Parts: sequence; structure tokens; C-alpha cells
Amino acid sequence: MKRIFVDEKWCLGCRLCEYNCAYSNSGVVGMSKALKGKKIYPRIRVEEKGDTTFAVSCRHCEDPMCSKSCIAGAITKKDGIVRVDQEKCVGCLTCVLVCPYGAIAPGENGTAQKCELCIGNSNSSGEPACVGGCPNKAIVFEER
Amino acid sequence: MSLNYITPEFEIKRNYDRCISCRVCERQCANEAHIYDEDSKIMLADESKCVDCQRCVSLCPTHALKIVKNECAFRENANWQSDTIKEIYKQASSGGVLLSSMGNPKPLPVYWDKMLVNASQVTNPPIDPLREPMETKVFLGKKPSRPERNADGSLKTDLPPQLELSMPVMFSAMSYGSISYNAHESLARAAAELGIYYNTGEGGLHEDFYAYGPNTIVQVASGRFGVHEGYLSAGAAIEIKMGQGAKPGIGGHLPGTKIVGDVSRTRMIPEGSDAISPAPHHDIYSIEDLRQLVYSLKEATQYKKPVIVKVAAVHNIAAIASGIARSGADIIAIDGFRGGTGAAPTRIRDNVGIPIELALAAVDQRLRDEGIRNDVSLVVGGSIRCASDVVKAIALGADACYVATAALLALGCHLCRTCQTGKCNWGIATQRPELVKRLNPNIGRERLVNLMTAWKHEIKELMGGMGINSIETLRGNRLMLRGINMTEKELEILGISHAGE
Amino acid sequence: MKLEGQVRIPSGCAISAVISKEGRRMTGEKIIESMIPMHDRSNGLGGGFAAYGIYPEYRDYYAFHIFYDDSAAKSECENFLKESFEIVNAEIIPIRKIPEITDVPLIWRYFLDPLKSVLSRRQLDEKEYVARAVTAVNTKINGAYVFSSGKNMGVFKAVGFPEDVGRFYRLEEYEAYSWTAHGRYPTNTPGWWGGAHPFALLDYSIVHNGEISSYDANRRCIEMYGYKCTLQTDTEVITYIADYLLRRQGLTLEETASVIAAPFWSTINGKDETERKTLSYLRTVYPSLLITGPFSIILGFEGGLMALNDRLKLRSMVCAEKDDKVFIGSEEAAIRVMEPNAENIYAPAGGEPVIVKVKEGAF
Amino acid sequence: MKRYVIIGNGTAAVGCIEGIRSADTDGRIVVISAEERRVYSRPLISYYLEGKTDLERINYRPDNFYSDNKCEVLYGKKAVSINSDATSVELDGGETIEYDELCVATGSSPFVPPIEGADSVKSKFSFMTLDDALKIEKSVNKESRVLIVGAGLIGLKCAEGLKDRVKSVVVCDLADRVLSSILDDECAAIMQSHLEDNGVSFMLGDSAVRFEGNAAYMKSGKTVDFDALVTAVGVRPNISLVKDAGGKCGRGVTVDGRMATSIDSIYAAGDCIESRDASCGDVKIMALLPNAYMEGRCAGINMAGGDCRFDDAFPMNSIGFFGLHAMTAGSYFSEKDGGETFEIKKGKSIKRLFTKDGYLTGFILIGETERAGIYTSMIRNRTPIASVDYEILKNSPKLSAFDADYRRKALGGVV
Repeated sequence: MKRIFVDEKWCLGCRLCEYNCAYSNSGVVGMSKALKGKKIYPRIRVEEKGDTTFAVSCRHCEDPMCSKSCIAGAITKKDGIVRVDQEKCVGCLTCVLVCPYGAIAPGENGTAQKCELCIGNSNSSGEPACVGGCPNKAIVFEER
Repeated sequence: MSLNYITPEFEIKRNYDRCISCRVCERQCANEAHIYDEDSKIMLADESKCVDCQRCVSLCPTHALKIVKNECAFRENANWQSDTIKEIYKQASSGGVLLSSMGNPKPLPVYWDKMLVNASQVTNPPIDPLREPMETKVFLGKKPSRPERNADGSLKTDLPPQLELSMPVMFSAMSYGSISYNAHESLARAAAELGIYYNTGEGGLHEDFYAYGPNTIVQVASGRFGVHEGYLSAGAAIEIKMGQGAKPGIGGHLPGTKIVGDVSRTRMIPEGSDAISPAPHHDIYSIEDLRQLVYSLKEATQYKKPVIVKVAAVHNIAAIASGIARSGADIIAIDGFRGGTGAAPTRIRDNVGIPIELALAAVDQRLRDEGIRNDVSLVVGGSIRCASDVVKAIALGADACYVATAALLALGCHLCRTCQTGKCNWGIATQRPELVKRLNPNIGRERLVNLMTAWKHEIKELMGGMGINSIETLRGNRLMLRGINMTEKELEILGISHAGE
Repeated sequence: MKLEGQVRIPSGCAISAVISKEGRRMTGEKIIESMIPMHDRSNGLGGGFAAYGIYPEYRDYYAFHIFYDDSAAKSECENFLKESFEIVNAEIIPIRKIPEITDVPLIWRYFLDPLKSVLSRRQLDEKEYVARAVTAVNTKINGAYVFSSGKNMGVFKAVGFPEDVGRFYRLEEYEAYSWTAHGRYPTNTPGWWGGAHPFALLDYSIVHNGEISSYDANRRCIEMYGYKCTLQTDTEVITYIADYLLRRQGLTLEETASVIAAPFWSTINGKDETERKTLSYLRTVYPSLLITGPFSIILGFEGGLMALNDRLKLRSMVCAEKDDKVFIGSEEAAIRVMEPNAENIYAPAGGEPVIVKVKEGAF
Repeated sequence: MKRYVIIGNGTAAVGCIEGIRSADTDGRIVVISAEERRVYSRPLISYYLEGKTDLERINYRPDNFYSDNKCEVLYGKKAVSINSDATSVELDGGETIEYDELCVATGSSPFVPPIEGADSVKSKFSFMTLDDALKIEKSVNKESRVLIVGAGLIGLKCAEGLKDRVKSVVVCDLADRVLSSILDDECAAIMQSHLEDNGVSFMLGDSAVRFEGNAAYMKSGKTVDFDALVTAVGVRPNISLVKDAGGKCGRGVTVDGRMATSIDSIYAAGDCIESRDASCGDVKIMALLPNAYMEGRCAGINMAGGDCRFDDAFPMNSIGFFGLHAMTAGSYFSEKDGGETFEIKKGKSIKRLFTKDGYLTGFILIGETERAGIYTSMIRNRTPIASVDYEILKNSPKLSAFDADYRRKALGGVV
């Protein structure tokens, strides 16, 4: 299956991915309307260390620890995609405690959220928003 | 001192209804023109630092940015225009020579735009490139004046060394140092994929790029930076650079700040030292000296590599080219006065040299008049902007074109013309690692290949319209061109008729 | 309005040819008739014929056919010729006055022998010497135009329909082993006799149907070698290219065909190594002598002819045989007129030369 | 066709079913469920009281879970004994079920200490099952005063769940701090004060010695009046079935790394077992949902003939009260045990990283818990501190602390 991969060699640390992610998952049409004056809770995060920057998002592990650990049975993997059922999640954050990549974080309402490849997002354009918006192809969506 | 204050050239217009303070502009501006104000949580700008490279405009996710010409104006004066006035202020405060980059931006005539291309109607058919073969392959190099035969009567098929091009366009010289590693990698990989050539410029050849040698032209310039036997043998051809269209008559100067790491090693000069190429080659003060260098290089490479001599288009170009053609060179490259540069004195860039169109027409005709046109191939550069420029150049008599500015544009250059600062926000004309990485060669290669592929399609369309299905029969086919808005003299030099004739 | 030679004039055409491989001589009747069914391919602004083997009694002399505007031009030209040649014979070419052919110039025929002393002084090959004389007359002497200059052959042309031109020149009285014919459809009105076809230099003559797109590339290349394209016609430049490649570069007919109608690179790459190398060599060395755009030509030369189409075959041309004869025409109808029982009718592929040679010793 | 029997219908049983089905899609699976409910998330019962979930969403797996996995569930049945010779399980109704492979996932039971007068308390509860929660829900109202005995995870989650439903909540515990099993004094104090700020009262270092109707008499001499009593002092693993069948047990059922008991074809998983804590080497009961699932799954795979080991369990907890999150994992070695501690404190947030012999062995995070899994993975993978940039990690868990090669594989490869 296609996954998101990042190559820090080409990451510029511009953080467009974070904003594109937040917008894609906002459900609002118009980025300014969606994000202006708001704190964003992106599902992809850029890390910086000196000149090294790279983005981290869910790896959609073959054997996802988060899903096995979820006390609410809210995290499932289907067709290769690990998703959080926002209705079931109670915000205990056990998934945050077990994710080796630090790719899960609570959203605005306290429930766990993570990259779900923008599937089903009304304002996404078929590929994950972070990938489409990356100006340097540091984030790609492909089979490996 | 207020006398030193020069109004910023540009104004950064931020639409605050759109701006989400994501700070992408701030992170992306190496000139630090954008500032985030923590207290008010809004983006501010320092316009004096803006060079209008459009990086922020391109990356702003909400399209909140616009860079516009500063409206603050001197009183209008057709003679003393605002650029002239500002230059005087700059010189009055610094006492220095003004520097600038890329090609001559002055409103001097562009002859490409005054020439129109023919098409077939009724008396012979246009050819559809989608249905019929359409050939753009070109061989550059000396052609023998008479065939020789073997004892059995068959032709001897050995030829002097030739460069085979899938289309009549090559990437012209840009040195590693003046442009980045990633820019070079993009050019090298694209050239290899396209079946054309790129040119090292005078900065030597990085060891990583020897692999692309079969598609590389290695340059020998007056500074001889990075020149050694391995380098000469690595390329497919050797180019002796006598001059450059953007700055005929002067040498080059790459500041020590760009001579870092691999650049210094590749050039074979110490880190941090300025790389100064002298105005002349100090072993070439005349045409016979050139002949010696041509043959020295041929000796060094066992006569396996064609030798190109590159000159700037200057007044006496036809005679100069004739001399070069008789010097043993296989290819003459002529660079017109609009050619780009990483840095040149403004006065030189804007006032020295002649248009490539006229130089090309004069040289091609002169070499034909002397019957030596087939002894050399002609490559022209200096602002070839599009496929129709290529077609017109070939029809005037060129074998191939050199492009550089167009290639840089494909790589992301926005022609802000401040290469000399080394702070290229697009990762091209810089050696700062955090900026260099902004040009991902995977993208760069793809965009160059796309550009050239698009041009190739357009060249074929134009050829097909003329009923020509091989680029060879376009070369020097001036009947396919007509002039518009030109004087008799201009038409005479170009060797074409006026439209309607 | 600019005349032929001052401006390039595209034209459509009809061509036909017949040759006897046994060298049997035929009168001009049949070749004239062959042009009748193709009447509509001409517009009356030019027609002509080339005939090989017609002057056996003068076979060792260059036969110059010259148009003169007036007698002043004639005497200037004759003075010039006398500097280089011994004039073995000079005569008016016999014509038949017919209403279809008007504005007739003075038409003279000379049999010339190069002066050996001048020839050796100028250190030239004899044919080159003759060719230069032709170029000199045509470019330097106003009102004089050499339109045929080979040995034992002659070109006959005029402004008019080809069948009328044939009658005008009384071609039924000539016997040749090889005939070519041309009817012209130029796209402007001022007919000029010199502009009619065939076009010839030495014993090479060309009849051509088409409008080549490579004209100026070819012209500017060939002019480097001393040719001067005064007429600005395809036929003229193709004749010079043929002369240059065959006579001066020493290429074979097949090699020449591979230069002017070169196979596509994709075709060349599919050939075996020897052929690939040869074809690549020819394309690389003579790129500017490739001819593109539509053409069908018949090149006449001493002892044979070669027919060739452009590589896309953008013009019609068919061939046929009967006994010792080979027929070529823009249309099959032309061939049927000459030989109702013609056999092996076929259309040669684009770029495929049809070379017919008369048996050695039979011409 | 293999016959699988699972005793229990909790998280470990689900893990076991999914484990079996990952290797064997045909075998017959029988689940013996004492509770008359499909599997639900036990830890969510406090969230139920709090209103963050409901009787539908609390289900641990979708409606069609059992049918999709072709499981036969015997609701309301209790296994009373295992006959390992006959490879059968006897149910309370007398019927026996034969097995080829058996998994014991009986979980644990709340421990209710014997206190004088306990019988006199009418409204008294444990807090273990959904039924417990439903009973409590029914018996309390806005005027209720609730006394919770036990300031551990269960007691405090119960307190949080009830807080807004009742008038007052008092928590007492013999220990002198809250969450004594996972927090040290200082961290416990922060948590306690946060709970107090949100209206929960504590009586620590104190315990009820006698009940009399709705009054508890404390060891300290204080008296607490209450309307409902919840006992949450701890749980005991349900080991009797295995023990009676002759299986080896400590405090919990003894299993190896494949979850096999000492009896052939009998596996055990979940809260009923004891296992080795990978962070310190001690054998202990680590009754945590993630562990239960992974143990169950491991057992299931092995029962179906696969080969799976789960021997890197260690304690870890993510728990939040009134918006303040605490995450803990592993073991905390004090200086005298040869450990080192790194600490950052800021207001209500605290971070403690425990290292020993060059490895991260445990941590406590309160408040700032972002990306804690990066620390957890270092404990699980036993990542040498020397191989990472610990200075970065001290500040916050980041992948930039790891070498570029690790990142290349983690972020540029399939994991």
C-alpha cells in the first residue's frame, strides 16, 4: 500500500505540512477561514535539530502498538490504515504512551488524533495534504 | 545618514484577512524580510531586505502575499530614470562598481521577436509530428570535406569526434560554485536523460558527477580552476571559454564566501580564497595562441574530444569566428549580450556586446562565404527563451542552442537578479547548505526534462508546419523566416526578407 | 512584380521518362504523348524535355543550348565562350512556329571543345572548367542563359504546355536512348524560358515535381561550393546537389540517394552494422544536403537515370517496364500512353531510388 | 479442525481470538463468558460514569466481532474445573467442553478486606465490572456522599467518574499518598493537589476500621458519613482453575514467554497471570489492558500452531484526572539501587527520567506527556543512552535525538 515517507535530506522545515494537515482535517473550506487565529493540531509535526528538520506522522505500522493498546478498542487497522474512532476514544492517551514515533497527539477536544492519510477529508485532493503541499518532495506518498 | 537612504524597490503587501501567521514566509526568507511579532501574533515585514524573489509568495499557503513595485517615486523624468538616480546614490555612498546578475534587462531590441516563422499552405503539405517521424537529432563537430574510400570501394566511415544531441539544445556553462551542487546534479541528470549535454562552467567537475561525463562538457577558462587531465578526459567535449555574453572583456570573480568545502576542492583552490578568473587567458593574446591551446587540449585527450571555443558576441564577431574556425576548433559557441551571469559589473552587462541574432547571422554567412561552414558547428546562447527562439536560431544558421537562464527558471529561479549575494532562496545560486537543500534534484531533473520535452514537441510542431521533418533542413534555412519592424540593414545582416515580401 | 530568379516560386508539376536498357534510340513522339493525359498538372507556364544520345556525331563535344534575349547578348556570350572553348559548331536550334508558343527568344546550339591551353593554366578538371563557364554565362552575361551543357544530350524547354513545347522543338526528329519530360504549374504568371524544366548542368538533368521545404538550407550549403542558384528553383538546387555529390564528392547513385532522401534515424538504427555506419556517416557529413518536403525527381545522366521520391513519399510517382524499356511517370496514365502493355507497374517507396542504367557500351 | 476453548471474555480473550484467527481461520472457538455481556472495555467504566462513553461505545469490539471470527460464546457460564487429562473444562451447569488448546483468561477479582461492620453497610460496591458501575449509577444522586476506600488507579478513576454526579467524594487509603504503586511522593502530591482542586477529598495514611450503617470509623479516630461505599483496594488474580488442575502458580498463573502454563495445551493470559517485568527483571502481576491484549494474542497464535513470544512486558500507565495527564512506565531505580534520575518541574507538570546502567528504565510524566511513546520505546527496545542524544531527550522526546540512520529506517521505510 502507499504510505507517507519523509526524507530529511529535502525537508526545509517550512512547516507547510503542519498547516496543510490542519486545514485538510478542519473540514472547513478556505484555509484562512479554517486556521486564522487558531491554534493548530496537525497530525504531522516537524522536528528541528540544528539544520536538520523532518516531519513525523503515523507510520501505519504493520503491527501497530497503538491499536493493541487502546483501552477503548477505538484504534483499528483496516486496509493498511490505522484509524482512531473519535466516537469511541475517551482520551486516555495510552496510544501516546506506546507510539514509538510520537505520531499520536491529543486534538483540540482531548481525544487522540493521528494521520489517517486525509482519506475522506472533504477538502483534500486525493493525496495526503502534507504530501501535495510539500514544496520539496521531502514528503512522498508511495509504495515501498 | 538620511542621504544614504534609498527607497526600497519593492513593497510587501500582506492581506491580513488571509494571513494565518504560519510563519512560512519568515522561515523561507534568507534575506529576513519577514518578521513575526510575538506580542501581536502577526507577521511584519522589512521591505528594505526584499529582493522580490517570490519565494514567500510561492509558498504562502493562503496566498496572502504580493510583492509589488514600490510606488514611492521620484518625479518622472525620461532622461533621469529612477534606476539611474538610485545607482548614483549607491555609488555616491559606496564609491564602488555596481554589481548585478543574470542577463541584460534593458529595453534593447529582441530580434527573435521581430522574426516570424513560415508554414506550408497548399503548394506543399505541413507534416503532422504526431503521425510522421520528426527528427531533431543533431551532430556537432567538424565534417570532413571529402569522403575517403577503402580499397574495396566502400566508404571510410570514421569521423572526427562528434557530439550527438537528441535535440538542438544544451545547458550552457554555469560553474559549481556560482550555482549549487543540487543545481548541477539536476542539470547533469536531466542532460543524461534527455540525450543532450550540460556544461561545467569554470568551476571544475565535482567527483560525484564524473558518472555523467558522457553528457558533460568540461570548460577550460582563464582561471583554469579545477582543470586536470582526469577532468579533461571525463567530459564528452572540452570548451575553451574566451568570453561570456554578460561580461565580454572581463574575467570572473567568485567571492571567497562561496569557496567552501567541495567547491574549494573541486576548483583546487583554498577555502575562502576569492576565485578570480583573469580577463584574458594569459597564454592567449592572439589567434595563433588559441590554436596552440586547442591542439594542447586535443593532444591531452588523444583527439577523442571535440573542442569548443566560446566567445562573446562582439562587434567583429564574424572575423573572430572565422579565425576560430581555422584554429582547429570543432565547435564555436557564441554568447549574446543578453546572456546571464552569476555576477557582473552592471555597466558591462548592460552596455557591452551585441545581440546574438545579428552575431549568428553574420558568422554563419561569413563562414559560408569562406566555404568553411562545415569545418565547425555553431552553437548560440544568450537568452534563448523558448522553442521558437531555438527554431529561429537554427533557421538563421545555428547547429544548436545553449540555454541557461531558461534552465534556471525551470529549477525555480524567479529572476530577482541578486545571485551575487549568495542568498538564493531557491537553492540555486548559493552554497549555504540550508538553502542548497531547497532544490531537490529529483524535482529539478524532472522539471528540466519536462521543459526540454515540451520544447522538443514545440520545435517539432513548428517544423511540421514548415513541412520540414528533419532539423538538418531547417538549419540555415532563412527562407523560413521573415522580418517585421526592421530596417533594410537589419534584414540584410539577418539575411532574411521582410514579411510580405 | 519579381521574376523567376528574383523570388522563389513554388510550383506543381508532371514528370515522365522512358529509357531503353539496351540503348535503343527512340524518337521524341512517345514522350510528348505521355504528357497529354497529365495536361492538367501543368498550367502552360513551362514545359521541357531532356534527351540522351541525340548528338552521336558530336559525342566528344559539350553541347551548349543557349537562350538569348537579343543579338547583343549573343555576341557578348560568343566572345566569352571563345576565350575558353573552340566552337566546333554553332547553329540555330530548329523550331516549328506554332501559335501556342510565343515570345520566342533566340535559341542557339554550340558544340564546344575546351581550349587545352586555358584548361591546363587554370589547373581545373575539365568538367569543373565547363561548369564554371556555364555559371559565368548565367550570372554575368545579361540576356544569355545556358540551359543545356552536357555531351551527347540536350535539354529543350519553353514557356507553354509540354506537348506544345515538344512539337515546337520538333522532337520527333531526335532519337534518344533516354527521355525525360516536364510540365510545370508555377504559382505566378511571368513565364521565363530559362525557368522551365528540365534543369541541367553538364550531363545531369533534373525533372522534378514538388516543393521542397529544405530549399534555403540546401541552397546556402551548395552555394559554398561555387554554385550559384540564380533561378531559386528546387530543380536547380537539386541538380547542383546531384552534381556536387556525384561528380565532385564521388558518391555513388545509391549513396547520393541516401543523402538527399536519407532514411530516418529509426530506420538506420535497424540496419546491420556496415550499412548503419555508412548511412550514419552520410547523414552526419551531409546534413544540409538532405531534401525535405514533397518531391519526385528524375535525374538524367549519361547512360542512365535515377528516380527518387522524398522519404515520406509526398508526391506520386510510378514505374513500369516493358521489354528493354523502363517507364516512369507522375501518373500511370502517362506510362500507358507510351506503352499500353507496360508491366510490373509499382510505386517506389519514399526514399527508395529507382536506378536504371543502359548496358555498358550501348550509349 | 482444532477445538479452542477460552475461559473468560475480556481483553485477553479478544487478543486470543484474534491471535488464533491470524493463524487458523477454521478451528472451532468456544468462549466461556461469566458475564452476560459481549466484551467491553473494563477501564472505561469510570468514563461511563463520567458520561464520556455509553453502553454502546463501551463495547471493545464491533457488534459482529464474534460472528466474524466464528466464535461460539457461552454467556453466563462459569468454568468450574479443568480436567487436563481428559482435556476438558467443566461448566457450572455440569456440562463439559473438550478442548485441544485451552486459554485461561479469567482475569482478577476485587479484593475486599474484612472490616468489622461491613455487613451493616447497605450501599457498598466494588468497581470492577460494568455491572458495578451500573449499580453505583443507580444508587447515587446529587446529594450522595461517597466514600472510596483505596486511592489507587481504580479508586481515583471512580472518584473522577462520580465527582459530578454526587455531592462529595472522600477517598481514604492506608498509604500516605495517592497512586502509590506508580507515583513517588512528590508526583503523588501534585496529582493529589490537582484532584483536591477539582473537589475530591482525601484521608491518606488512614483506613476504616469499622463500619456502622452509613458511618465509617477511621483508624485516626475520625468518622466519615457516607451514602455509598466503594471498595477499591486492589485485585486478586483468578488462578484457582489452573492451580486446581495442578498448574504452577505464584501470585498469578505462571507462564513462559509463549504464555504456556506448566500444563500441556493450557495457556493463560491477562490479569490472571504473573510475568517478568522487562524493565527490572522481577516477576510480577502487570494487570494492564495493553498487556492483557498482547498476552492473549500471543497465546492465541501459539495455540493455533504459530510461534509468538511476548516477554517484554513492563508496567505502563496513561491516566488522567480532570484534564491533568500522568504517564508512567517501567521501573524507578533510586540512587542507592544504582539508578540516576533526571528531573524537570514546572508548576503542575513534572518529568522524571530514570536510568540505570546506561539504559532508560522508567519515567514519570505529569502534565507534559507529548510523544511519551518515544521514551517507552527506549525502555522496550533497551536503547543504550549512549546511542542517542540524551540532552535532547531530557528536554522532550524527539526522534531527532536518534541517529539519522534510525530515522531513515523509521520514517523512510515500512515499520
